[in-house]
Amino acid sequence: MLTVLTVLTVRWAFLARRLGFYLAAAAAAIGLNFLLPRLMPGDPSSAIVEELERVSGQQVPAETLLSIRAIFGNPHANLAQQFADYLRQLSHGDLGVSVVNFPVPVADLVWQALPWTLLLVGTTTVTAFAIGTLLGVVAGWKAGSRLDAILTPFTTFLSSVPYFWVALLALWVFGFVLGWTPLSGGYDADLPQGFSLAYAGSVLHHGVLPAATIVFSAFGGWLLGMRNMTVTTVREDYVLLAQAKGLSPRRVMFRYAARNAMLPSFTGFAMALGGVVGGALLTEIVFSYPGIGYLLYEALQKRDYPMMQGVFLLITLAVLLANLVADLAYVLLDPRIRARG
Amino acid sequence: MSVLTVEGLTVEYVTGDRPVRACDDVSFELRRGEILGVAGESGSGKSTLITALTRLQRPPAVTTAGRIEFHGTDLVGLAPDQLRKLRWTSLAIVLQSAMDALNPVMRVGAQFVDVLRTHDKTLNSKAAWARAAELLGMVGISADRVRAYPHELSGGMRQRASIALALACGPELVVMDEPTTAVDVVMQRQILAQVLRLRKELGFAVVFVTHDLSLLLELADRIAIMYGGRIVEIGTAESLYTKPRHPYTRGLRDSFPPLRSELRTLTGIPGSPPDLRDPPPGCAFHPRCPDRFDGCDQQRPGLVTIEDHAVACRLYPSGDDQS
Amino acid sequence: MLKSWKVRIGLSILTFFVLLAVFGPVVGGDPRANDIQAISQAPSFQHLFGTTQFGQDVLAQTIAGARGSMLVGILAAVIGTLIAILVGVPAGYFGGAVDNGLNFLTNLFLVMPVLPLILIVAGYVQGTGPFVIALIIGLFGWSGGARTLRAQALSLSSRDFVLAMRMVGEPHRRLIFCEVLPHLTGWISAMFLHGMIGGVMAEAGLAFLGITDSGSISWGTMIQAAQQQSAVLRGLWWWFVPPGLCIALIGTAATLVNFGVDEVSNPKLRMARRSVVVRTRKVAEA
Amino acid sequence: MSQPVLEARAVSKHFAAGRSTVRAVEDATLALLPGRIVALVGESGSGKTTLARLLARFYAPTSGEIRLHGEAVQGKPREYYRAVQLIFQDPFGSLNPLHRVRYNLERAVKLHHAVRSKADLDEKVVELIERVSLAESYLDKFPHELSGGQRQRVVIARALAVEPKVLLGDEPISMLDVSIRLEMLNLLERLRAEDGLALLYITHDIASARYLCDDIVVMYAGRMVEGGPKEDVIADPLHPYTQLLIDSSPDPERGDRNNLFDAEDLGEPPSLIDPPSGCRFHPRCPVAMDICRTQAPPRTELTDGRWTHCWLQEKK
Repeated sequence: MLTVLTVLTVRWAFLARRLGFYLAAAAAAIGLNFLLPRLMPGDPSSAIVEELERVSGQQVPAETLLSIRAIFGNPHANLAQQFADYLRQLSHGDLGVSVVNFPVPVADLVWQALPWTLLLVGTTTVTAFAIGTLLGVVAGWKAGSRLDAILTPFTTFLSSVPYFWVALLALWVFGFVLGWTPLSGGYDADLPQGFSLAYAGSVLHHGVLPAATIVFSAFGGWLLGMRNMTVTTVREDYVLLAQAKGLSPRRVMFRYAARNAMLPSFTGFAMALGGVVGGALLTEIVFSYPGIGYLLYEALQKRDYPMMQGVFLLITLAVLLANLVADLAYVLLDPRIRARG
Repeated sequence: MSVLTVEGLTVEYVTGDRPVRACDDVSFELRRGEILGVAGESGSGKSTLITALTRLQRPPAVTTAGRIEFHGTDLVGLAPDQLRKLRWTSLAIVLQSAMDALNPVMRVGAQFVDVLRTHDKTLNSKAAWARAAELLGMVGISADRVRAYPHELSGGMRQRASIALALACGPELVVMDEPTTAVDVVMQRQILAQVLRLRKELGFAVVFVTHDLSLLLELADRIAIMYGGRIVEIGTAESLYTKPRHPYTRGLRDSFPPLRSELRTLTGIPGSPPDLRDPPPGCAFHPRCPDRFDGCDQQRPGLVTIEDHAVACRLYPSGDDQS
Repeated sequence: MLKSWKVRIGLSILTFFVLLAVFGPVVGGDPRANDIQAISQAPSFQHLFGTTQFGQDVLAQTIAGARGSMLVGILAAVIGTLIAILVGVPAGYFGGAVDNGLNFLTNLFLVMPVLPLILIVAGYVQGTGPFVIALIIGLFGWSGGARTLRAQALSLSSRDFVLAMRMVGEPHRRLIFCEVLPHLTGWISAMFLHGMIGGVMAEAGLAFLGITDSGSISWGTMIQAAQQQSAVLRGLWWWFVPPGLCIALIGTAATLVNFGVDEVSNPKLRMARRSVVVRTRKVAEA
Repeated sequence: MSQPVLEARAVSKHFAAGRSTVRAVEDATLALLPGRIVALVGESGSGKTTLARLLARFYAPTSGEIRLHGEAVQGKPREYYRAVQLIFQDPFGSLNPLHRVRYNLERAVKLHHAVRSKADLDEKVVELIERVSLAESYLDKFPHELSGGQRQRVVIARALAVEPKVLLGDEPISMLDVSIRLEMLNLLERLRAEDGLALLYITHDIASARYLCDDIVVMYAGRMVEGGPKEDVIADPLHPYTQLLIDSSPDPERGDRNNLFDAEDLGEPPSLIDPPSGCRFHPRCPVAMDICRTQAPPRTELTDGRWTHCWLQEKK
């Protein structure tokens, strides 16, 4: 831990610059979120209020009205005043009220959906990266071999398949034809939610197909990138020297070739991790999986603007946070970053 | 006694429509503790020779003929496992740029430790790190730099570190590929002084490959001159300098302006080095040769030993001309 | 470049689909014609790819969908590539304050989650025909390309030949267009292909989400219609398999072309080709 | 003695590297005269390339001034490049691989001469290529069809199209094959004689400097340490660094092979971020005195146009 700390302090200049960027990006995201409804023709906040009143059949409370105005625009205040209101609203974690699920606050719905997405997309992203990278190293190391000659074109095809379509196919084959997996949802609705074995089992049962399709359609991209980087790295002098040293092929492959070839891939991985939250939007929709993606889909279908805005803001901030964490990790992985930074 | 005997070594690149022969029928012998200089320009085949000698070549390079006999074992046909045992304990290499030759994400010491422990299973980690520091000390790098990353060392230090690395397992033969091209003359002299001192202490032989003949004339015991993939002349440094027989050797020697003796206009060797993809027929040097005569563009001369050195030129005829 | 089988296959597939998009509707029949005699039928001689729940011919729809999807893909790629060039090249070439501004913009778009962003914007913009969809996809999909071009232009602009031509007196305009840009054509074409697959996929995704105008026919709207009508749960696989396969084919083709281009520009990759490896082994064993 | 065409007066260049400063060139003064060749000799990191690039106006000096025809230069470098041209080290990098030889020469001619017709342009281009001893047939070749030496000739021809007064050669032969280097130096020598060019020859190889130049200037760690007529400097170096440089250079004539390589370990050249106080050579200097550690030695002018920055000479 101590070495980690010293490394980080030494390289603080690089990180400080990145942190500055992410703060600016976060500000931009919030600004965008603020501006979008205000740039649109008409008056979204009035429309939302009307919609709310229509759905609930009662007058919208004054408090809710203020909150909606703060988020979606107040025709009676100037832009600066609106922005101040908007920020105050956000700082309380208030993302507005869902139109469809009135009067449940958007934030609550988001918090409910988040764990599902994190579980599904988080694990699959890591798995796909691990499988793809490992196979990519092997294919690149044995470039031109039969394994490489088969694996590489095949994954080229895989990585070009739209993943929601793979999801549809999988659902049809495994859910419909074979009947091995449930057709929708993230858990068995008949079971009580909680930490019971049966419940966990149902979560697993519902999750396995979406997870498999995500891994299946995502690992090819990692494989291809890693293969080409490995082929390039294998021809570096330090790999040649490692072979000249008589080290075992395994050691040369992993500690010398793969370790360096991974660095660019890792940046991509960071981005993918950031994308986890917004992640496999379409896959979630195909499987009606109760995650963030599905939430956004429902919001879009029903033009639930508060929900759309809230989910989008959350996704953006998550991406930024993940990128920042990735930068931190990168500093540890590549000792040269200090020299460059 | 000879450490290394190379006989008829031929290396081809099998890209394109026809193979490109980068090393053609190369033969030489290296004695214990000797420094053999190999001098050549671009396209001479000297880099190909290095990877072939050390069995580090990759597709599309292939050794198509010849033997590399190292203590009675032919390296060309050796199984990978057998070869791996010989590596570094008997045969080590120093590459041109230490910046590229050291793994950028591993500490310098760790790159010593892994090779030390691979070849000596009894060595524990602590002892290996201590030995790494000791080896660095041998080339004048302080022990605390053992935990540095390559980019944290200066160019000169990195180059010394890779020389120390080459000596880690006490090899009998070190192949050096332009080990001082990346450093300046002052540093070059200091590094070479160290190499000579260490050779005296440890007794390893060196194949020193470079384009800088003037340096070899001072450093090497014997020198092989390569041109167009073949050795055109080989002999002691002294005799090559005072009595170069091959017109190319003479031209190359006279391509280095003198530092002290009186200046006169020198011309180097007009023309360009041969393109190995499309080599000239006969003697590869004939298009640039000031002394060429009838038949040089058809017959390729073989090496002929005259007094103290061997030369491949039709000015020095022998019976075994190849056409 | 055409020596590489990857490039050849990739280009053939792409050409096929472009031709299909241009001439398809002439030969493919009416995709909207309802054959009430044949509803939800599996592939047969009459309907090679089967029919939809509305009795529409899937083959005719797939062919018509090529136009819809390719149009959006190509249009989005043109817009995205243009923006990438306009942002990336000046940033890399001029450096300094120009770079600081443009690079910040690029990084911003790079970390923004593109698909959700497109969804939100498309959600606000009502009535989204193919042009609007292509515009939105292009507007949000240029940042990766711009980053690559910036890095390339940066390294090119400090290359000796650019400096040398500057010393000879070439104005910036010519330096950019005659010295720097020609070296980027490989990157730009790769980027364009990449943008095209991205566009086709994004369109499919958006259509699937019901964002695009469902009146227009594309592979995305086909899959969406199939999903809407629960084609999966009813086993009508012929409805959603062909459009997805087409998208996958185009994606594969573009990746193959890029792979081949990579091999041409990176000799290390070329050395790793199977033909080289096999030939080397044969010579070594001989 | 004629007036210098190009001068650097007390020029310094500092680069920002993160939060630290790299002092690449410090207080360099240099004058180039028509028809004379000055060699700037130093190791990598000595600042010789930075100085060349300052003279080529790739960046502005941190302090000091560059004077062309006796006037301090300012503003856009466009006019300046009519008088000063640079030959790059790497002939593979300084020609755009996508353009034929002809394109390079034609552009240079068009930018600097009023070309009346295609025939006129062709004539000028042929004249240029012949001046660097290449046949007219080379005009329609691409750079990759040429050898290193041929490329460097094209680069020189392109620079000559401008009809410059000064040619700066940044290690113009170091990337060429040994056997063709001398031809290139002979070409530069011929151009000096024919056109009365002022030539700055930058090199790390003191022997090639001696072959080509009239005067030698030696740089170390960003500072000039010694200068003067070449034979004087090489036969009798005044600065201990010059001495070391000459002793370290390969010289087969020396003959005494046994003692050649008992060179003392003098450690590394200094960092330019935090250079040594006083004389920058003092940590490696065998004869360093107390004053060398604290004060930078001033320029000591000696007879016959020789000068040095060394306290040993200043004290005399």
